[in-house]
Amino acid sequence: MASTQPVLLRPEHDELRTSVRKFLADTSPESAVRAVMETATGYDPDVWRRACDELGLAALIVPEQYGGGGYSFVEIGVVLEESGRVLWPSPLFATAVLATTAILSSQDLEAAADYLPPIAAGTLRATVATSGALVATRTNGTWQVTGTSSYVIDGHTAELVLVFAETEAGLSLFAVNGDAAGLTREAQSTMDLTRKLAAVCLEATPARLVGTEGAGADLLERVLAAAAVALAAEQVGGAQRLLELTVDYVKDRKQFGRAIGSFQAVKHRCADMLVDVETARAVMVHALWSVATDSDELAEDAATAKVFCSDAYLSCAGAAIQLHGGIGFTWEHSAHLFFKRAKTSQLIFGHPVHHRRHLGDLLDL
Amino acid sequence: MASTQPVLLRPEHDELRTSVRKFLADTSPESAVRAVMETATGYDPDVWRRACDELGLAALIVPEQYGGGGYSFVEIGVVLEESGRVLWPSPLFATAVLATTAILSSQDLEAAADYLPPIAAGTLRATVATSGALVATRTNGTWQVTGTSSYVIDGHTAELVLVFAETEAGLSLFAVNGDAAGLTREAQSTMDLTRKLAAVCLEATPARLVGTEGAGADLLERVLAAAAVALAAEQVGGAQRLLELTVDYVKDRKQFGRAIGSFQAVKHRCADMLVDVETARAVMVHALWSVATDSDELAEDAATAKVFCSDAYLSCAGAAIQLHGGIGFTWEHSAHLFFKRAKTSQLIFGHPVHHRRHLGDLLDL
Amino acid sequence: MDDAGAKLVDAALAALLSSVDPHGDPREFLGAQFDAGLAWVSFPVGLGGLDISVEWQTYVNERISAADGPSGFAGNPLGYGMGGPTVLAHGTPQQQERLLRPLFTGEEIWCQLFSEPSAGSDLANVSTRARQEGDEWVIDGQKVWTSWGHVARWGMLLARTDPDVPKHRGLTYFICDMTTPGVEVRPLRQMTGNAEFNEVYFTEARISDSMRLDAIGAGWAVALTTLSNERYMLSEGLSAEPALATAIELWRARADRDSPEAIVLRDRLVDLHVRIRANRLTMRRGDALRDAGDVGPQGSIAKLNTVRLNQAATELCVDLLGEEGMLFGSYSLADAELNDYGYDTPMRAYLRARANSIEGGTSEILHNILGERVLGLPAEPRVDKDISWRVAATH
Amino acid sequence: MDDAGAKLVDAALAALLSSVDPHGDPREFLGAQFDAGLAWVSFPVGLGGLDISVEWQTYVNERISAADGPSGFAGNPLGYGMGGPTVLAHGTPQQQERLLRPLFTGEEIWCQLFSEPSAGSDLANVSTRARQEGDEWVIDGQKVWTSWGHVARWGMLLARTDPDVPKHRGLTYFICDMTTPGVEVRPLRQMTGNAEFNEVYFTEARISDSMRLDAIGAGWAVALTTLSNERYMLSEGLSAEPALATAIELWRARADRDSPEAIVLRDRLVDLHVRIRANRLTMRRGDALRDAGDVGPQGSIAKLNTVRLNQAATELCVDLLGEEGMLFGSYSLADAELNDYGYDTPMRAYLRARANSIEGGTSEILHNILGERVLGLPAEPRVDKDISWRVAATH
Repeated sequence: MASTQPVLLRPEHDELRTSVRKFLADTSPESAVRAVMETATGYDPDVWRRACDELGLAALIVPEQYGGGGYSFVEIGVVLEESGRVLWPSPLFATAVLATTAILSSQDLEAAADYLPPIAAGTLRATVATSGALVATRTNGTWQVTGTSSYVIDGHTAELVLVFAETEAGLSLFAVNGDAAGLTREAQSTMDLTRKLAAVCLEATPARLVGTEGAGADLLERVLAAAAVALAAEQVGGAQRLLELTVDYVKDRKQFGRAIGSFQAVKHRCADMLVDVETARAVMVHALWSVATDSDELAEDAATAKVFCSDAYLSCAGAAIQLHGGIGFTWEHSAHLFFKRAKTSQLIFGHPVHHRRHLGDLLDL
Repeated sequence: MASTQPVLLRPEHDELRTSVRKFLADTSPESAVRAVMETATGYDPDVWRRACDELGLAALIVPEQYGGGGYSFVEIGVVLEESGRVLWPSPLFATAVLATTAILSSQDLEAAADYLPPIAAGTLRATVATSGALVATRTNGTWQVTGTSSYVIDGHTAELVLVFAETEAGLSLFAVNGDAAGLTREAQSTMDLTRKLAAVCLEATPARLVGTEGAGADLLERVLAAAAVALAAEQVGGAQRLLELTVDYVKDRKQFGRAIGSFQAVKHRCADMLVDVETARAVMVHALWSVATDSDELAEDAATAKVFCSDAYLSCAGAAIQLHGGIGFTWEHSAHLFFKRAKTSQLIFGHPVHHRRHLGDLLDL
Repeated sequence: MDDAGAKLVDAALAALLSSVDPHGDPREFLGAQFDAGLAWVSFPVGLGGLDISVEWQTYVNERISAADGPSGFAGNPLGYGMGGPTVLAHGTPQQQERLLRPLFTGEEIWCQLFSEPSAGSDLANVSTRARQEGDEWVIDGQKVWTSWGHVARWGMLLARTDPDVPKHRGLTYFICDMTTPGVEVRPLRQMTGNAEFNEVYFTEARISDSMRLDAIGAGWAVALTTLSNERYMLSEGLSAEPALATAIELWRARADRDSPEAIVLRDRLVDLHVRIRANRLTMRRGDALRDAGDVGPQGSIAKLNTVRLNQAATELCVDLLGEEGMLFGSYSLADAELNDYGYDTPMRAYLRARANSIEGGTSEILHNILGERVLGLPAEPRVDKDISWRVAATH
Repeated sequence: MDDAGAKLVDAALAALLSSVDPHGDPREFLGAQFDAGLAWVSFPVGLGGLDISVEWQTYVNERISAADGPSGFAGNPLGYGMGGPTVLAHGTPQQQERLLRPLFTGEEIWCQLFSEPSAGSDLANVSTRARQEGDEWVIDGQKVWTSWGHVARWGMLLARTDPDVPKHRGLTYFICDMTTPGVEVRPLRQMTGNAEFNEVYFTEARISDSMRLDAIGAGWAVALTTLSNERYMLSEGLSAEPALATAIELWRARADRDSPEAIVLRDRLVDLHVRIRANRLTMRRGDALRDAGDVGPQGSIAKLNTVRLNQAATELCVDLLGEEGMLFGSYSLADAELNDYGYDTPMRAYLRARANSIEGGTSEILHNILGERVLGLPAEPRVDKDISWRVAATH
């Protein structure tokens, strides 16, 4: 129970945070986010290119021998917190977290050598399809995958789609090129416009086995754990931003001749937001270290982060709308953008009810 | 869904309420309740006698041909609300609700003729054991019951104990005299000192079959439904009292130069108590009519009342302690007496979790 | 409800239904219903009523809808529910004569012009100015959250006529012609993508003094008449029942009903069923008490309950959908494409429900009302009491 | 934590453990520990410290408890945690000389005399009077919620010396000899049946002016020193972990773990596990930040979290017991019969937890602190500011 993982970031992380925050302030103000979220692709290629060239964000956790930054999951956590803070619509999550983690964890050196350098260079956008029931068969040496996977982040734009499919040896990871035969992708219309999802349909689509055949189950669990912790970082960033927006508003907004923040009904709800944010931050930072060090408790920490940070973000988003009053319900105000991200990031990769069940199993309850 | 049961009491019920409230104010002030709750028997024979002689409380729902008042369950609901309001420790619930309902519902005319007149006269205190696994066997014409039932209200003092036991024909109701051979009763030490519970142990104890052999399952469901609704009436009475105590206190109590009831944190919690009380009252009154008219929706109404009124009472009791501050946590203050009744009446006859499961089945979910 | 009333109502209904075809032109029917005194039965004869107990209205409405007749409420809810009673209570005979009939027939739709950017919970803080020029008033300012504003002919306008007295005393109430030059209505888009509400801008818009309701400076009292009818209307309009019904369908549609996840969600579903049933009974109790002439706190209580329950029930629907709950129809959907409840998917209902705890009195304000007006708890210290509005607004 | 400190501490520890037997008379050992400067390492040399960073104290305590040595905290928590630091910050050399050593050895137990019936959340409202007579002070009044009062030799007393100035300014802080005539301690029974706390009555009790801490009228500042140490102590002392462990045992002990009821309770149990784990990490984060010299809001946050979690966890234990949860050991139980956590059954722990949201700052006050001191939200309008206490108290 008494884990020894750190619960603080290091001073050097502040510098990383500062440069990312400045970059996003310059390149992705809310006006830009709103413009990009109305596009079909859902990201700004120029901003993504600059993010890769100037900050090396796509390369962050790619090992140096593949042209990456060789940083740990803690560093990408800092970046995700900042990206969640402004709801940055970009290939970061799918490419630099999901796909990169899947390839690294597969321990397939050839695949790593082929895919990680272009990912690090920002010339290959990739994603991972984690849901759906797909089947892979081998006919004279080449694999073909058939089946559909929905709710795939950036699934309609990714140039490389990693999918999990069943073979005779069990669940296995496969790489599918964006232009592969029999691959069709359909964008799904999402509640959260700042994060695009797609249904990916494969019909006897040629695919490349990544890692050991049959090793997919453990690999999937590892990818989902990393995904949950990465989401937690985004969630804390968003919740922190909502707290700041709300506190500023209730200090400024006057009713009955007083700043509404002086009323206990408002003040105490802000205090509860603070409690949620600070507690979620402790959970999130600890879970980042847990991924970075591949802790024995990673599964528990990831489930804990998914449950706690999802709920904390959503209640902060609900409080933010309520405390802003009518204005917080309008399209023009940013509160709803965070609310929609909060709700959908609670639902993706398994609802808290599912993760509580899973955690109960892990705890042998 | 759109039940047509009434949701209001009738004017004549106010008169009944007034006389009962006055009687209890005279005979069972808090000092008396505290004295009685420290006794082993847990009730005051003189007060009970007067309640039977002067108000005919034991006779209320006993039909007139058995010397009763011939009133409906709605009237006893009014009495229970008042008794719950002052936590009146008395045989009322076990004798006039549980046992009387069981005997009436059994449609056993002989048993009714034998037991109801003394019950109505206040000369027979009875109860019903609803839990435990008991077995009944017939040897040359006479029944014998063996087994243990715990958490029996007034089980250690009742002169007649009705028990449910399995026969070859199924669950059946039996009457056991308090002095029957092989019957041992042990008082259990309860969190709520104003309601005594006992474990009732039968060893080949002679018993009388009440009603049809094998008809016990339906009978038990009927008794439990009536018990849940009767509890709801007590719960609303107690919650209403807590609301009044708390509102009076926060109007009077000053901190920071203001009545604490002027602070929103306090005021809004009082408002939530009001919401709980008024909503619980609507559920309770409706359920009383449902029992009185033997509605098709009785099972649903009883489960709804048990879930809603139990939770409402308990949250009112928690709020009352919190809003009274330290004083509300002391033995001298009455808040804890209500809190203990609230928690135990949530647990008895099935926790809300159980009733939600049952209601889900009734709703075909 | 006495026999005299019964005779009157039945006679009037019989005459109405025999003289006008309920399936015909709704305005013609509603006009006849008004003339028959069956529009607001408690109103005086000649003003759409029969001067009898309001309880009869329910009976009248049931009879007419049983005959497939039109509803005077549906097409003009703010007019029927709030405008009519306000004009009756505070209007001159001429105003009542001019306004009530076309209001009821739906020829003239009404909207409410109370809320402003800086007058939300603190409604008496309105800053929209009305300056008198001869027998006209010149209006400048902005209103917001105006539903029906884009189709309304008349607006119930609360404006400040005297900034130099405490805020409640400097207000006057007007019936504003929305077609007057200087009145501009702009739709206000919500987080659902829809635009139920509008902003209304006034630039030197002119209102004849003959459209002033009650005395100059008496606006707050008139507004309270309107608001008391609003809260009642809302608790009628807002409901968690559709979301509960949807949740039950969605739960039944799940294939994994025996899984631990589903069993946990089922417990949430049944708990909601219990609380929504409890709230339904509370509303019935409130109606029954009102019919018995005793207005209890059930109205505000039901609003608070309904808000919480609808937000919880719509959320449960989304949770029951799981990952599918991440999808959303379209944010640029015409209202026409929406169903009876105004929703195409549970997700839209979920987003829409976020406003429930704000519209028609925030839950915070409702808690104050219950605490102060019902429980008699002392008010907060008021820093803006007895100061002139101009001073308070600028401090 | 530098090497110099390491050398000092290790040398002192070595000397201490070699010269005194940790298993011997605890007072003798603690006296030696004080003299070795290992009582409060951050205190000056000669007053129980080595004048080094407080971070070393944890290390010292670990070393000594590893050697089975006694704890200066356990037998006198209020003295060690609050009294010592307060005397150091505000006491005269004579007072420090007289009080600190016997405090640490446990020869003289301390209690806190702040709260009064009319000074709860509004602590500065104390009405217990201290009147000066020559070089003595005469105390009249009543204190409440005094734990350790029945065994204490010294009490940290906050009394009103000037009723005619605003309430925060008329207070003076005394170290009161609890054995003085005129000081009466009465146990206060709680809803659990136990009596952790006491009421303390003062009738013309006399305190020498030499036992006044800091200046006349400076009592509030001194009290804040005491309170800042109290909040920290509480967040350490109060914990939801024991209740969670009990709940896990009780769930595992259920025979019906596959029943829908049990599955629903399991979801509640795991959710609690998540939130208690999250709170544990928040406390660790607070400690780590404090060690890094940055005091965050984690202390108050942890108190709020812990209160909610302990109340929820103890309730889950009772719910897991079902009908058995209606039983209770005995309401007249000697504290001796209680287990390490002070409970014999989950039911007693459940009842005891009701006080968590009141003791050591109500949850309402903690919300104010987070909102105002951490988030910088404006305070409530204060009606009692700048008025003399006498006037404010009687209005």
